[in-house]
Amino acid sequence: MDLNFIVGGPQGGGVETAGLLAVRALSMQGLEVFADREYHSNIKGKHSYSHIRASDRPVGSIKYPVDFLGALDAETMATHFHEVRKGGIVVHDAAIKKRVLTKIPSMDVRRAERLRESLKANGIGNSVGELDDWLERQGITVMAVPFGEIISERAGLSPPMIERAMNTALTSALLLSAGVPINTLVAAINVLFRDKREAAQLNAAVAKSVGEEFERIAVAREIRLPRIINTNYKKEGRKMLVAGNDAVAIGKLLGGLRLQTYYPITPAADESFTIEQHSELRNGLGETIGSPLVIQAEDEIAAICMAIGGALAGVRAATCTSGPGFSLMVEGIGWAGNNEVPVVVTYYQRGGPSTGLPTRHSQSDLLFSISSGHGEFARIVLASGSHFEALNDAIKCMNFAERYQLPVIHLLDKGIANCMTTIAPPFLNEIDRGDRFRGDGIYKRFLRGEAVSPRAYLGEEVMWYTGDEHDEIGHISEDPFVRREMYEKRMEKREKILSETKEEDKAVLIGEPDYKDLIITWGITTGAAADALTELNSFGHRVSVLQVRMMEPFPNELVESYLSEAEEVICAEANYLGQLAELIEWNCGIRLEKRVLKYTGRMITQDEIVSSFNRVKNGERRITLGGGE
Amino acid sequence: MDLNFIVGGPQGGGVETAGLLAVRALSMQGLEVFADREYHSNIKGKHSYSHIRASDRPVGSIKYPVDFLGALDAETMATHFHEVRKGGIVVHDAAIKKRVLTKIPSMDVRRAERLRESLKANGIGNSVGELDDWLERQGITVMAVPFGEIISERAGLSPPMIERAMNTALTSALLLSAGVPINTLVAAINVLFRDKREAAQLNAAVAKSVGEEFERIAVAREIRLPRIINTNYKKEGRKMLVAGNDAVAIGKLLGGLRLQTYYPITPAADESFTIEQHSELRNGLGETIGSPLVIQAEDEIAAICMAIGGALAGVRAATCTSGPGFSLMVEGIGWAGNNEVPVVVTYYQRGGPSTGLPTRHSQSDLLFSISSGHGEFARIVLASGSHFEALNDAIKCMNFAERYQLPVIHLLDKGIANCMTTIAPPFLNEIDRGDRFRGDGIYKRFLRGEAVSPRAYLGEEVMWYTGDEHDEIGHISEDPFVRREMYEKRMEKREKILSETKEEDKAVLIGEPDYKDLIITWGITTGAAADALTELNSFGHRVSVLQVRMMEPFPNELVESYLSEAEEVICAEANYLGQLAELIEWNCGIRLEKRVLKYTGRMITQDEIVSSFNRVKNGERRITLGGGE
Amino acid sequence: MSETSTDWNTGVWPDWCPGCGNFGIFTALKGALSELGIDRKKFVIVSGIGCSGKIPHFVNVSGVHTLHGRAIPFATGIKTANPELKVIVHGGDGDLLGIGMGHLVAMGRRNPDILVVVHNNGVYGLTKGQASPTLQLGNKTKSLAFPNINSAINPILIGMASGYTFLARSYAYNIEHLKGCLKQGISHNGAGILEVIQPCPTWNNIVTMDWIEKNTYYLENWDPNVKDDEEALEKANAIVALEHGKKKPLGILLEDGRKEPFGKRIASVYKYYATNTPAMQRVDDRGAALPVDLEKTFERFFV
Amino acid sequence: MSETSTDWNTGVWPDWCPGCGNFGIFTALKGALSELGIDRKKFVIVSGIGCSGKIPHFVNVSGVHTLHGRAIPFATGIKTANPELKVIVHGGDGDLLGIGMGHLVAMGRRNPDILVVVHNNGVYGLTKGQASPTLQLGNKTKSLAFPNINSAINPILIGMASGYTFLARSYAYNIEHLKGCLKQGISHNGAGILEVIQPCPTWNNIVTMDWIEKNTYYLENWDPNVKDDEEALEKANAIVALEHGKKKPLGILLEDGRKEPFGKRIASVYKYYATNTPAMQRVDDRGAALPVDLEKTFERFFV
Ligand SMILES: Cc1ncc(C[n+]2csc(CCOP(=O)(O)OP(=O)(O)O)c2C)c(N)n1
Ligand SMILES: Cc1ncc(C[n+]2csc(CCOP(=O)(O)OP(=O)(O)O)c2C)c(N)n1
Ligand code: SF4
Ligand code: SF4
Ligand SMILES: [Mg+2]
Ligand SMILES: [Mg+2]
Repeated sequence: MDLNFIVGGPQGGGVETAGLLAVRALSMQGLEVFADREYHSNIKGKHSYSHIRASDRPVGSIKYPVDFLGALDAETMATHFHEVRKGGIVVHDAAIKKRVLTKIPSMDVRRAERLRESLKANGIGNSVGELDDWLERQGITVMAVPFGEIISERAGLSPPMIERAMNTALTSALLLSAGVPINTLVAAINVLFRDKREAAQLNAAVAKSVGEEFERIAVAREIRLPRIINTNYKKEGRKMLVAGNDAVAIGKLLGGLRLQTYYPITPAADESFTIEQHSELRNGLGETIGSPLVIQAEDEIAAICMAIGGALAGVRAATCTSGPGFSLMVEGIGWAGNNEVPVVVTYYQRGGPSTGLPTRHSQSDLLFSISSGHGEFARIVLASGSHFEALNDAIKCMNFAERYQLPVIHLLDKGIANCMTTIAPPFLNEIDRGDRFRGDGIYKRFLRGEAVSPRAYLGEEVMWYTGDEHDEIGHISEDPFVRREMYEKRMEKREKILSETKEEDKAVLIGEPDYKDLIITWGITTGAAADALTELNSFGHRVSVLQVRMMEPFPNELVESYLSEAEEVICAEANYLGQLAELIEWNCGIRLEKRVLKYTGRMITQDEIVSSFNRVKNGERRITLGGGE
Repeated sequence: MDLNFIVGGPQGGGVETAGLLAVRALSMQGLEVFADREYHSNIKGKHSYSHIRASDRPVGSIKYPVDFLGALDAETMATHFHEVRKGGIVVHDAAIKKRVLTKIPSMDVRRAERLRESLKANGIGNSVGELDDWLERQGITVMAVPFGEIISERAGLSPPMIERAMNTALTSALLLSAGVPINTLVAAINVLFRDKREAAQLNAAVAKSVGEEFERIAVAREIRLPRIINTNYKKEGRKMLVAGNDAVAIGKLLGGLRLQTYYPITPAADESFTIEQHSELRNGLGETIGSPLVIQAEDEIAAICMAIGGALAGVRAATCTSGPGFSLMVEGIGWAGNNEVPVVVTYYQRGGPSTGLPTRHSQSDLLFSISSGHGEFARIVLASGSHFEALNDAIKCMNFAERYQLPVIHLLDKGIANCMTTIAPPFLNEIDRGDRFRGDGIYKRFLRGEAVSPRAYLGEEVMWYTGDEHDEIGHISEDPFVRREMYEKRMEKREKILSETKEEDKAVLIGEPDYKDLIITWGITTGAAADALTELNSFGHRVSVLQVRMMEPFPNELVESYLSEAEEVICAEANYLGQLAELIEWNCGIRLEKRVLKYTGRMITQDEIVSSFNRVKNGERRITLGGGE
Repeated sequence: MSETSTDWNTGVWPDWCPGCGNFGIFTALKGALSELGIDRKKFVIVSGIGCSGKIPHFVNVSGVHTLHGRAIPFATGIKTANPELKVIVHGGDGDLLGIGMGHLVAMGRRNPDILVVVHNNGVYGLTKGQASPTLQLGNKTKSLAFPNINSAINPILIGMASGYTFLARSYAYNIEHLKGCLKQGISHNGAGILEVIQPCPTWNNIVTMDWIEKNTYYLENWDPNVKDDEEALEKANAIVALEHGKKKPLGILLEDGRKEPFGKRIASVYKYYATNTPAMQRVDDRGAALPVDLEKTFERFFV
Repeated sequence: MSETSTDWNTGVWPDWCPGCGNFGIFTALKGALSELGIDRKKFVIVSGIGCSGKIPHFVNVSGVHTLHGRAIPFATGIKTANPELKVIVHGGDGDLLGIGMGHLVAMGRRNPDILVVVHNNGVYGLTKGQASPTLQLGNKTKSLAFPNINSAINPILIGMASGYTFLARSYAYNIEHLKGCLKQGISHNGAGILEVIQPCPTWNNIVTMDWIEKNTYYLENWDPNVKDDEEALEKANAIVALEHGKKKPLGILLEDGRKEPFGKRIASVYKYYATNTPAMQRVDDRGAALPVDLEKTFERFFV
C-alpha cells in the first residue's frame, strides 16, 4: 500500500501539529512514513503544508498526485486542488465554502495570477464551494465537514479552542478515511501532547467525535471511504520517527559530541535544539554518562571558532549551519584545515544564492563546500542520502575528523533536515579518536613523518597553533622547505583517506548490480530515485541508482567503475548546474549530459524521476522540473 | 642583454628603497625591468630582498642564477650566496666581514640548519669573510667595500645617516658594476626623493662618492666590471614603472571608479593607497574631473557591503582584498549575485590556507573564486597575466560588471601585486555602463525578457532589492514559477558573456600559432613561460604558451581548440593541485597530467620553466619546484 | 493616521503575526514619512534579516533588504555614494546588536547621517524565538528550553560608547510617540539609534503590554541637546543613571549636533567631494573613454 | 625581572621593531606568569592577527594564534570546553576593537573567565600603519596620507557598556604597573579588558613617551571594587567622568565580582557541567561505542 496526502493551512495555525499527528499515528500503526514539510520564511499566516506518505515498505520520497487533501483554509484549496488524483478525497471545514479564492491576501501575486487563469480556464467560480463542485465533477470526493459544530457540540469545546482543535479534527477525518483506527489516533495524540494532559484529553475528544460524525456523514452521502490502511501491519522491532535534524543530533550525541556551537538558521537550528533537549546521555541504568554543551554563538564566525577552540581542548566539537552561515565560516574552516583541527560542520543546504529561499530545499552548495576557503587544504565532505545515513554519518564524521585531523563537512539538505521518516534504531558506532601523543619530551604538534601527527589536547602539553604556515612545533615559518613539507603533509591526507575509507562511504549502488542504466544522485534525491526503481523496472527497464556519498576527496575510481558498466547515465539533483554531474565530469573525465534538475525549492519526487527517465529515454538531455507548490 | 641581481637586507633597513632606486635607474636608462620583492610578514628585521631583472626586451619574470648579489647584512649573504652564478659579483659592506653566519637570530630555524649543513659540506668557515673567500674560490668576485667610511669621509654624512644611506651606497655600486652611468643614478635618486630635497642631495652625494671609490677599488683589484648596460637604449615612447597594485589602481581610476572600499591586507592594500594618492583625476587642462573616494571599512564584510551599497546608488564601486578577506566577502558577493549588482572585487592571491604565507606568492584560490558563495549565481572571474593586462583588465572588469550586472572578480596574485615592471602607458578604454532605464511608469528592477534588465540607480526611481528570491519588482517570492524564471535569468548570463566576450579576454596564445607543445599558464606565471619560449625554441622545440584569462564562465571551446592542436601540454602554476589544469579537465574533458607546480610561496622563474619543460620531455609528470629563498 | 498613510503601502501583504509590534513600527514610519513630506525616490530603507528586516517591502519608498547583520555597511555605502538620499536602517536586535554589532559600533565612529531603528523584541523572531542580545539574564521566554545565560546589551549605552549623536527609545504601540522619535531621528544629521521596544507575542511572553506598563516611563523635562563638552559629560552621566534605573525611559535621550557627520569629514580630506559626490560624478559616456590625462594624473609613474 | 622570566621564552626571535611597546608587554607578561606561579601546560594565550598577535610564539606556555579579530571566540571555546585552563587573549586594537568588535561585546554578555589584553597602538601595525579604531579623529600619524576621519573608540567605555567585570588600563613601558594589572586581570574570575597603551614607533609618531607623559596619569585613591547595585551606578558614572577627562587614567578601573562567570551560568542549566566539564567527559574508548542506552536517552523518538 502507498498512501499520499497533503494537509495544509496557514503557517502557525496548527498545520504543523496536524502533520505531526498524522505521521505519528501512521507510524504507530506500523507503517513506514515519509513526510515533507513545506513552509514559507514566515512565522504566521503564509501557506504551509505537509505532504505525507505512508507505506508498508520503506519510502524515502513523496509522490504526486495525492490521494487525499486536507485543507485548513481556502488558500490550501486554491493551492493544491490540482494535485489530487481522480478518485481522491478532499476534506475541509464546511465553514470555508464561501471564502473567495481570488482574494487571499497571503497568497503570492504570481500564484494568485495563475489561480485566476486556471479557474477561468476551467470555468470554476470564485468560491471554495464552487471549486468543490467542480472537483466533484472531476471524480474527486469533497467532504466539507462542519468541524466547528462537531467540535463545539459533540466534543464540547468553546470558541477559542475550537479554532485550535481544527487541525486535529481535519487530521482525524483524513486518517479515518484511510482506515487508521480511532485508538491509534488517540494514542498518537497522547504521545504528542505528552506534557499537556488537558490538551491531550480535549484533542482525543475531538478526534473521537469527528470520527463518529465523519462516519455518519460518509454513510449519509454514500461515500465509500477507501480505508486502505490495514490494522495489522507488523513492526519489525521498534522504529524511530525522526526529522533529519533529529537524526543528525542523535548521531552526534552517540558519536561523542561534547560541544556544539550554533547560530540560529533555518533549516539547521532544530538540530541544536534536539541536542539541547537530549543533552543528558544515559546508560542502561539511567545514569547520566555525558552531557554535551550547546552554545548559541553571536554569529557563525564565532560558532566555528568556538567549536575549533573546543576541539583544541580535546573535546569532540561541531557546529551546524546553512548556506549564509557556511559562507561566514569559510575563513575559520581554513584555519582548522591549516592547523589540522578535527571539527565537524553540519551543512544543511537550502535555496540560494544569498538569503534565497531560506526554508526551501536545494542541493546547490556542493561545489562550494568542496572548494570553500582560500588556499588548499584537505577536508572531507560527506553527503548523506537518507535519515538513517544522516544519523550514522554524523558519528562517522566525528571519527573521520579525529582520525585524519581535519575539518569534516557533513553535507545535508533541507529535504533531509525537515522531512520526517521512520528509521530503524542505529547500531552504536565505534569511536575512533585517532593517534594520541603518549610520549614525553618536547611535544611537536605537527610532527612530520606521517600525514597525521599524534595529538595532545591543550592542557596536556605545551603546544602552539597558528594560521600562518608553521614548523613542526607550530611556530611561524616562511622557509620554503618547511612550507613544502607542511603543505604536502596536509594535502597527502587526501590519498590516505581514499585508501582507507570503505566503499559504502564513498558511493552506494541501490538496486541490482546488473543494471543497464544508472541514475546518479546524492542527498535526499536518492530516496526518490530509489523509490522509482520498482516502477521503472516493472516497465522493463534495468535501472539502478548510484548514490555518491564522499564528495571530497572524490572517489573517482569507484564512481568510474560503476559508470563504465552503464549504458545510459542520468544525473538527478536539486540545482541548476548539475553539480554532482560536474564533479564527476571533472574527476572521472566522463561526459554526463543527461541531467534532471530542479531548483524551484521543492524536492524531486518519485513520479518526477519516473517521467524524467522516460523523457531521457526519448532523447531529452536536460530536464528541469517544476512539480510541487 | 639580460641582467639579474638580488639586493637584500633586513626588512625596514632600506632594502625596499634600494630596490626602488635600482628599478627606477634601470628604467630611466631605457631598459625594461621586472623586479620581485620578497619579504616576511614583518615590519622590521626579518630578511627581505629584491630580485631585479633588466633587459633590452620586455620581461615578465625573474631568472636564476643571478649575476650580482648586493648584501646589506650577513643574513643576505647566508641566504643568497648559492644563487650567484660563476663569474658573478657579490658586493657588501666591508664591515660585515666578521659577522658570524650561524648566529643570526632573525633567521628561520630550518634555514639556519640548512646553512650550517651547507657551510660544513663545503668546508666554509662561520664568518662572512670566510664565505667571501670561498666564493672567490668558486670564481665569484666579492667586493667587500668600506661603504661606511666612504659615506662618512667622502660624502660627509654623520653616523645615524650613514646607516640609512647604506642602501644607496650598495645599489650604486651594483648599478655601476652593471654600467649604469652615475648621472642616471642621480636622476633616479632625485625622482625617488622628490619630496625630500635634502635627502635627495645627500643620497646623490653618496652615490657619487661610492661610484668614484668603487671604480678605484675595482681598478686596484684589477676587477673588470661587466658593465653590460649600454647607455643608449632607445625608449619607444614613454614608459610607466608600476607595481601590480599601482597598475590596477590606475586601471580602476581610468575605468570610472568612484568608490573604493577596503580593509587593510597584504598584498592588496597598496592598491587603495595608490588610488588615494591619485584621487584627483585631471584632464588635459589640469582640471579635476573626478575624485573617487576610498573608504577604510571596519572589516572585509563591511567593505564588500559598502561597495555594493555604492553600486546600488549608481557609482562604479569596487573593493580589493586577499584570501582571508575574500573568505569573509563571500556572503556579500552572493547577495550581489542574487541582486545583479555590478561590483568589482580585486582579489590578490597569497599563500594559504588561512593566514598562510601572508606576504608570499600563490595561485591557489582559483577554484575557490569560481565557486565561492552558497547557491548558484553568475559571476565573471578574470585573471590577468601581466601588469599591462592588470591595468586594462581593471577597466574591463568594471565594464563587464555593469554590462552584465553581476559581481566581477579580478583575480591577481602576489607576484603581480608586488613585482614592479615597465609598461607602455595604457590606451584609454571605453566605458560601458550597460542598459539604463529611461522609461516612465512603474520601474521593475528585475524585468524579465532579457538576461539583463535596464538599470536605474537608487534615487532615480523607487525600487526594491532583497537577498531572498524575488519577483521582477524586487519583492520576496517563494513561488516556484517565479523562482525558476529568476534563477534562469541570472544563470543564463553566463552564455551571453561567453558569446559576447572577445577571444583575447578569454585566452591568449603567446608565441607561434604552429606550436607542437603548449605550456598552459595563468597569472604572473605567464611571464616566466613567455620569457622561456625563446630559450626553449632555440633548443629546437616548437613551444607556445596558452594563457587562460577568463576563468568563469569558462571558455571551454576556445581552450579546447588550442589544446587539440598540441602534442604535449604542460600546465604551470603556483599551487599544489594544479587548479587551472583541474578547471580545464573539468570543462574540456581533457586529461592534463603534466603539471609543473610550485607552492613554496615564491614565483615560478624562467629557468624553472625551461628545466621543467625538459624534465617533462624526459617523462616526468608532476614536477614540484622549490627555487628561490 | 491610517488614512493619510495609505499611499505609503506597496500592497505587499505584511506577513507578521497578529499583534506583532512590527505593525506599530510600520504605521508610525508611514506617518513619519508622510509628515516629513518625503520624496519617495530619494528615501531608502535598508534592512537586515529577520521579521523586522521585511519592512522595506511594505513601505512605498526604495528598499534594500540586505544580509543578516549587514544593513549598516550597505546603508553607509549608499549614503556615502549619494548623500542626497535619505537613508535609514531597520533591523532586529539579533541583527544589529548580535551578528552586526561590529558595524553598529563602527558606524558610531563615522557619524553618517543614518538613523538605525532597532526592533527590540528580545528574541530572534524569524528563527523561532532564540534569545537575542537584549534578553535579560535569567529570562526564559516561552520559546526557550532554558533560562537565558547571557547578560543583556543596552543599545543606548552601546550607542553612547560608540559615539552616536542621536539616541532614543520608543515603544512600538505608542504610534504617536514613535512617529515623533522617527521624525526627529530622520531629521538629525548624524548617526542615530532609535530603540523600539517591539512586542513579539509569538515568542516573547515577557515583554507584554503589562510589562511595558510596569517597566517603562516617558521622559519628561529632559533636554536631549548637547551644546558643549561639559554638558556632554553631564548628559552622559545622566543617561547612564537613567539607563541603570529600574524602568526604561522612553523618549529622545541624546541629540548632539556638534560632531561633524561623515559627509563633512570626507569632504575635509577629499575636497572635490563637497561639491561633487560620487553619484554626481557621472561616468555615463557610453562608448567613450573618460578624458583623463595620463601624465597629469599619474605623473609619478612615468619614467 | 629579566632573570626570573628567562624560562618563559620559547627562543623564537621576537621580530618586533626596535622600541616597540610589544616588548614591554612581553616582559610584563612573563613576569606576571612567573609571579603567579603559572602551570605552563594549563595556560593558553590566544591571539589575533597583527604585530601583537605574534606574542604567543615568544612565551613558553601554550599558544593559539588565531584569525584576525577572532581570538575571543576561539578562547571562549577553549575555556568553555576545559575550564581548568587559564585563558587570556592578546590582540591589536584593530583586531579586537575593529573587525573583532562584535565578539568583544558578546564576550561581555557572557562574562567568561578570560582577560582580553588590547595592544592599543592606534594603528594597524602589521599592515603598515592604517588608522585603528582607537586613533583620535583628525590625527595624522606619519603612516597616513590624510588625517583620520573616524572618531576613536574607548575600549574601557565599550567594555563597560558590554558588561565586562574587570576594566583596566596600563602602559607598555611601565613594566611593573602593567605586570600588576596583568596579574590582577588574570586572577579575576570573569571577563576582563586590559587596555595597554603600546607605542608603535614605526608608524605612530603621536603616541610617544612625551605624549604618555602629558596625556596619562596613574589612578590614585580609587577603589575599583563594586559591592552592590548602587555602587555599580556610582562607579559607572565615575568611570565615565574619568574617561571623559583630558588625560587617560592608568590603573584598574573596575573589578566587579558580583556577576556570575560563564561557567557558573552554564552549570545552572547543564547540571552535569558543574562536575563534569566537556574536557573531563572522556570519549576515549578507541574502537568501542559509547555505552549510551538508546531508549533511555531518546525515548521521545521511538514509536
Ligand atoms: C548569516 C546568517 N545567519 C543566520 C541567518 C538566519 N536568521 C534569519 S533571521 C535571524 C534572526 C532574526 O532575529 P532578529 O535580528 O532579532 O530579528 P527579528 O526576527 O526578531 O525581527 C537569523 C539568525 C541568516 N539569515 N543569515
Ligand atoms: C580577515 C583579515 N583581514 C585582514 C588581514 C590583514 N591584517 C593583518 S594584521 C592586520 C591589522 C593589525 O592591526 P592591529 O590589530 O591593530 O594589530 P597590530 O599589528 O597593530 O598589533 C590586518 C588588517 C588579515 N590577516 N585577516
Ligand atoms: S515572530 Fe514575533 S517579531 Fe516575528 S512577526 Fe511574529 S510576533 Fe512579530
Ligand atoms: S610596526 Fe609598530 S606595533 Fe608593529 S612591531 Fe613595529 S613598532 Fe611594534
Ligand atoms: Mg529580534
Ligand atoms: Mg594596532
